[in-house]
Amino acid sequence: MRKYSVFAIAREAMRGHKGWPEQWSSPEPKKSYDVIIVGAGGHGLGTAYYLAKEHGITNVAVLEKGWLGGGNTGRNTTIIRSNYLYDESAGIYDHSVKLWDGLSQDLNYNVMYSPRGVMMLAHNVHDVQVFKRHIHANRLNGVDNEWLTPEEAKAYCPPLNISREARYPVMGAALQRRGGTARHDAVAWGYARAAAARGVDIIQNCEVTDINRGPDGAVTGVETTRGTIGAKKVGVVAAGHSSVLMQMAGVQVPLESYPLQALVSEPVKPVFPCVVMSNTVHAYISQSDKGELVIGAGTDQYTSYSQTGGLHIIQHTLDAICEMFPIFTRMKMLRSWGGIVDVTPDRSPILAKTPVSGLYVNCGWGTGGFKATPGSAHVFAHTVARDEPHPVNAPFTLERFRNGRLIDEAAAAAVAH
Amino acid sequence: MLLIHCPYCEEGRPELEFRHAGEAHIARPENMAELSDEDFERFFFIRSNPKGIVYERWRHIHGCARFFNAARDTVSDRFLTTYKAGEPKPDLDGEGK
Amino acid sequence: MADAIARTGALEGRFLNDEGITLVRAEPATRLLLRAPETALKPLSKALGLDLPQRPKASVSGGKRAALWLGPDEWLVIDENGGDLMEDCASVSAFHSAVDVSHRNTAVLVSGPRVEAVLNAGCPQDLSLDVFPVGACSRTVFGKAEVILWRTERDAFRVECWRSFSDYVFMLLEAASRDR
Amino acid sequence: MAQPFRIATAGRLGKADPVRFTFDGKSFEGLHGDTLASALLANGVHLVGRSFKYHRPRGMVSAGAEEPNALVGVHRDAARRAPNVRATVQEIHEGLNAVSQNRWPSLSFDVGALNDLASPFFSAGFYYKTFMWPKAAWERVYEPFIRRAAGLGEAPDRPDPDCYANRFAHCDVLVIGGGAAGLSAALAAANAGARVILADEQAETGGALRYETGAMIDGMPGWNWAQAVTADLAARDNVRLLTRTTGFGYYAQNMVGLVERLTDHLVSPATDQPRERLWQVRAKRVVLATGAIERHMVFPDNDRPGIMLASAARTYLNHFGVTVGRNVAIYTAGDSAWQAALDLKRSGVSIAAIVDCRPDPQGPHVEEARRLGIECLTGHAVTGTGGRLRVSSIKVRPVSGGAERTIACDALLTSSGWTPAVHLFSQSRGKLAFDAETQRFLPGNAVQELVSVGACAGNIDLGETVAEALKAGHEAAGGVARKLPKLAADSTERWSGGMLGAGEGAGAESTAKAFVDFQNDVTAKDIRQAVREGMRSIEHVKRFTTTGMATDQGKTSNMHGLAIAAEMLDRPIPEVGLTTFRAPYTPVTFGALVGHGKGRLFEPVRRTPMHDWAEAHGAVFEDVGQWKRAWYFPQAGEDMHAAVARECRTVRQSAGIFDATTLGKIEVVGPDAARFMELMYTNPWQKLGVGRCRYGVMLREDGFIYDDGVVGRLAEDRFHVTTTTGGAPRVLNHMEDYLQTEFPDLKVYLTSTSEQWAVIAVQGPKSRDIIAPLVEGIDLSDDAMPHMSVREGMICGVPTRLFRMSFTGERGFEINVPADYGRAVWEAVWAEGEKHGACAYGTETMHVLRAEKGFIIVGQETDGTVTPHDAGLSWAIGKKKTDFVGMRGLARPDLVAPGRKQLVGLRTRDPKTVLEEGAQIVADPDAPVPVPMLGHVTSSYWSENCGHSIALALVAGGHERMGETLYVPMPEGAITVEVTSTVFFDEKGARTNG
Repeated sequence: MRKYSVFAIAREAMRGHKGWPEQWSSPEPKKSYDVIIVGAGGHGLGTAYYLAKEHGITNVAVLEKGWLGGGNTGRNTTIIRSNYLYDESAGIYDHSVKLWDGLSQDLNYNVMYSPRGVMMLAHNVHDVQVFKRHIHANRLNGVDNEWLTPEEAKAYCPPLNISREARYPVMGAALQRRGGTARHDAVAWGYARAAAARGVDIIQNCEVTDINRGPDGAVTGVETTRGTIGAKKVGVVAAGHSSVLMQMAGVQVPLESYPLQALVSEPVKPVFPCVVMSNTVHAYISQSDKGELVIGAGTDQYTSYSQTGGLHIIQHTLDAICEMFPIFTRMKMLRSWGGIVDVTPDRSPILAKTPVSGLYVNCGWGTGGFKATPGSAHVFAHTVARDEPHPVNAPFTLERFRNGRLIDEAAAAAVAH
Repeated sequence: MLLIHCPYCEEGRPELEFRHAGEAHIARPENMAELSDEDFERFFFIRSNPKGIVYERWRHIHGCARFFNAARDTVSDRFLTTYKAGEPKPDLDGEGK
Repeated sequence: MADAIARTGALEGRFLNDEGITLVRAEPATRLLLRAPETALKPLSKALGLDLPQRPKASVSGGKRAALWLGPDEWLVIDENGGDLMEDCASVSAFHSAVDVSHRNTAVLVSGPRVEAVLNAGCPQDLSLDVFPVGACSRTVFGKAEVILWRTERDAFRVECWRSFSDYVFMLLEAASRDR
Repeated sequence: MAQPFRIATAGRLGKADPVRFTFDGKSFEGLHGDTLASALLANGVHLVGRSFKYHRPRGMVSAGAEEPNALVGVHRDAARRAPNVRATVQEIHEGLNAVSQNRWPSLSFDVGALNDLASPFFSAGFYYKTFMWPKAAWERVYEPFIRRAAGLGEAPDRPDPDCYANRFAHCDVLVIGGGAAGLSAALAAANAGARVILADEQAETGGALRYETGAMIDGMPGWNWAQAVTADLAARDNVRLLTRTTGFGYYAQNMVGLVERLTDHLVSPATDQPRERLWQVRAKRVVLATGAIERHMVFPDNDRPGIMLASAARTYLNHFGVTVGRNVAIYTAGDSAWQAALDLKRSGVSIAAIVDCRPDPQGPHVEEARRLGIECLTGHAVTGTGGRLRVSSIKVRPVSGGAERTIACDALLTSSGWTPAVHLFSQSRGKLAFDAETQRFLPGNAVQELVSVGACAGNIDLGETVAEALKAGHEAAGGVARKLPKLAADSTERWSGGMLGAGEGAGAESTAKAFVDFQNDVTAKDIRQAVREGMRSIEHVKRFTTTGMATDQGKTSNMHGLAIAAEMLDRPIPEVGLTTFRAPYTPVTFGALVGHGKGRLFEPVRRTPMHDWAEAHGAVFEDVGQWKRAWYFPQAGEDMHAAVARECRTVRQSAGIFDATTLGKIEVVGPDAARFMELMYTNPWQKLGVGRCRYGVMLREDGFIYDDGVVGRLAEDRFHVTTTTGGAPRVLNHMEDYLQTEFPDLKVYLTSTSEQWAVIAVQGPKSRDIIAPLVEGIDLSDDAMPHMSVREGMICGVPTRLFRMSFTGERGFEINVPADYGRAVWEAVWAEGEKHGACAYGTETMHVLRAEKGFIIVGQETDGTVTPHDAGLSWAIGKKKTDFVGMRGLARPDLVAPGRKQLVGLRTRDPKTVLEEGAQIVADPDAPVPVPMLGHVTSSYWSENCGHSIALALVAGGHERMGETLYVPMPEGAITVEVTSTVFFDEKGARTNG
């Protein structure tokens, strides 16, 4: 892998940038691999990278039915935070935030991790109680999260409307300063480049059509649109399509796939310094380095794989945005799009071994998967390599839906991911 | 915004009048008390989540307030049919897509 | 013992008259929310003096009393003369549910040539005469509130909503009226 | 001289109708009907903006919505500032104030242009490769710098005073586009009697007929025909004609979003007039007549001001009467651009040359050009341009190679052919099909009820277009029975030819800047570099280079980018893919999408009948769901703490009056009502006597507490159920769900009566004395009406459902009266209460008093993970019951496991210390991070009546920890607490009858 640096750019500038090598190659699939990862999103590519880097497993293929990073990785609003309530959640998301910090250097790819702070607004007494509960739990777990008065919130995010006349006046906010955003495409590309450099095959336009199992029931490989590929282990990291893939191996997962929409405004000069989330009016917003306001909308109410949603969902979100930031009604929506989010009953992910030997699953991130990318990939690689969960993902089992040991952030916090 | 044909109102109505109510044809077991943990998990948590035709429940909550069932293609979001609660699951093999 | 006190509904004194549209608060009325299976419709119709409609979106009215089809087993009965609807149904022994909702709802009378456009500012249904003829009624949404629309004349609708939503509904009607 | 480039003999604007406006502070004159672009061009102004990345000087490229360059800010006043407005779309009006963007200090001298010199460093995706060292510098130095450099216009800095409107509409036929095709389709549909809506984004319908001088329809020049048909359609009842209206989004089941711009072209719109109106149209059939978009040629330095699309120059000339230069050159690969030269020449503009890269173009337009003595350089290419803030010359050489020569000009019109506008078709999920011969993506199979006609369907013959559109409109209207209308239509113009990708001098070896995407400064070589770096999907190329991601969404550039990538990959275009088209077609204001949902109409504010009284008596309110509830009633000089302390004292000493109207109420009626209640609640109901009440607990099927409330039995077959304020709608939905789908045989009906009843709670030792004088027909004695009973009778002469119940632990009543009587009854009760020194109290005091008694609040003590056992409500579960919702869920392993968090009371060692709600509880305050947590404080108050602070908490294994000492760690140190019972006041519960 040719190292990226300002010097490399200078050198290339001299020859019209014609000497840059491929960031990742596009090889033909081999007969078989030690590990096949299904899904070339951030979590999948990251898993392959950490398998190679931390566990020395380089005979790995990442299979992608479309183009790498083209699923939720390339469709989300890139919010990063770890101020979750429960120890289990705080554990995995904070593991991730620690990896975000330094990921650019680790991958030699600028993923533009920007800890500009994530501020969650409290609009009523109940919100205040819930956020205080988070803040105290986070402090004792070593996760930064602090309480701001409305005036402090306004100072941190000047466009914020803290008028008492607002429909739901801002009563305060919880701020995680280490929270922020990153450049979603760069995360996929950076992992892809770094994984490929360590010998991982990234195979795009290769859809898995079946999961093969031997007489003992263990995984033996996959059928794909580009032929049969053998594998000792298969890790499914396919977000909204995970339940479809798991059913190929006869494993039922408690997942439902919903459309989630997002939109960006036309680019404007810097006006919005941080990330703001509001659960009561349900919306989240930040401004990209390019100048676009990046706004996350809610999910549609019905399950779907269509990657589109209703206009009324976007309208409802913009109602809320313009209520919190009345200066934005003259801004224009430039692009809107939809992703497919896989939601579990307790809104927490599943990163675990499955009843099928050699089959592992990483899914159920709902609307919150991007922030977890490095941490999820890191511990999932451990789970696949060692055939046992990393302590951080040990609680995120499939069994919890049987014994009732749920990790119900949604119920406990009523805070959107 | 979907246009949903309500089998009770006998006309297509805007999605804004409806509330989705999850997968259809998952009957609450008669013998709740004897249910095993596995059976309870299947009943309460496991959903088919198909990429293709899904049988789902809707409630015309801001209309006639009835719960009813629908068969919809989750790839195109096209409704194949809607039918009243309690009516048998229609056989739609080969349709949709 | 205190004397009986007057009824003071929501939207006291609210009124708007703009080109092609008029908004008036409806006079207080008695209302009955009737739930019943088909078997009880005959006696109930007899008791109420109205032939309870069984077609979707249908209503029947006689004098100051009307019954609106809300669902296959649900009707809103309105009596603008303050007749005792609960009392009328009390005599019916067949299984049904009659619940007094006289005060639950508030109504706004919306009329004028622009009535369809004004209501379509918040109601996503097709309100054209061929789809929503005079006499048609339906529970639906108006902006972020649930309402019941009842077309009483070509250019006149009665908009029923829950009491605490009436301020919002009236304000949205006003805003829509200004969109000429 | 005013408007030196206005040509007296050309155009359709009223020359006697001048309009003054300003651009960058300089005053100009234009004509009524001008766009900002045409008016500036009339004044010889081409330079209007700077590009995104290199800050290169830019002028208008187009005359429409596809404009990549000419973006300006329009400032109506300090609060009405719109960034990134297309000068080619914005109509001028007297006093219009426009400013250029993304330049400093000025448009003509922009320091940012230094980027252009450094451009070799700013190659595609360069930022992914650097700014990583030193690590901290990204956040502090690089990113802030990048952010300042990026962005275009300035966001508004104060609230927008304008209002916006929304309209739902239905029709038989929706036609998008008002050109020859759209008008024909609308006409045929209207004739067939259909309800028609026709939307066109321009101020006037006509589409390409604005400049297509060679068109004749129905014996009239195309434009005249368009105006005649438009007038005809406008006069019909079954047609709604919407101009300045863009169809921006195609959604499921033929719902199309339109935005109508109502006031941006007006001098001084009325203050209450909506600025824009969103139309959400549900159409039985949609006819797409969205036309085609001309592409520029890709060659070195093809971006100087004065270089624009040929069709744009024709529009400025033939419609606006403006010439874009005095000595104009043309560079084309297609036939239509030749017509621009002919039009200009005929208007007396000199044509420097027509350069056509095709070896031997044929046709009347070619002969005519030669006849007019225009130099026609066929088989030639433009390989460069000169000029700084305006093109001054072009370099031309034979395609076959040979000497380069320079030709002077002050404008260059380019055309590489036409891209059908298939955006909405693609949004409708229709599959696009690539036509290899003409190198175009055309509509393939539609999956919704729609049809594409005219140029957007690839049709380049006017006669055929009109015929096909008439047929489409006719059939869309279901007018098959009637006779298909016919119209004679023909045009002398040719729309054939064209090319995709880089032209001469911009090939693989070139290092020149040949722009593909003007606004984002993406060149042919950037796209090649992306492919070299392994970007094989067009989606990757697009994201890596940002081509097609500017505010114009690549309308003029996408096909070029795709072709260059395909060439590099040596694969056919369809295999490289076409980036999917997403809504919106052109940017849509947030305001239009918000519509009426601004300010007071953002969300309903629900108020009780007694709200105004509370307000008049100084209440401070809190939001509970959509409700405003009186929080506390401060008297002069009281803060919240003092007010609540007084209210708490008063209630227990004499009495308090509380507005409980917001509680949800459901009437459960029918012979099986009790059976149904048994299934819905954990409690037993069969044996509850008529006239008695019981506190009910409702679970979800998974065994966790869902809601609670007091239920009164009014008759054998009638229950009055109350729910939490927030829970009212979902509890009714939950009950209806089970009743309709799981227990349909039960003879029960449910009706919401939440708003039928105003509820006045009178609590305290004096409560009975207060209401007694007002009540009629109810014996209030303890024997006749014990605690937890309900009676129907009269109060103040109106009917009431009177509950004897208590959420405070005191003797108490809840008076339910029909809502319209609520205010009057409240005032009567208040008058009586004052005689006994009673007070009005709010939700905060209600919370304190119930906490003193250990009563839970669902949503505060419970959070969706708490069982009745956890909450100390095991007593509320009917022991003999064989089934109720949640029974099985409750038995799951983790829900019966030891160590669950259970509700307990907490006493602080220092009685004055009030714990913070949400604070965590630990056994060892000195444990290292992560500190093991046992639970958290759910409720905490100063209890005036107890004389010490009280708290409720969920603590692991709490029921076994009575008397234990635990700690609540706070940033400033741990607070020592003792685990106690949840009841802090009147353990015996004697006062309910006291």
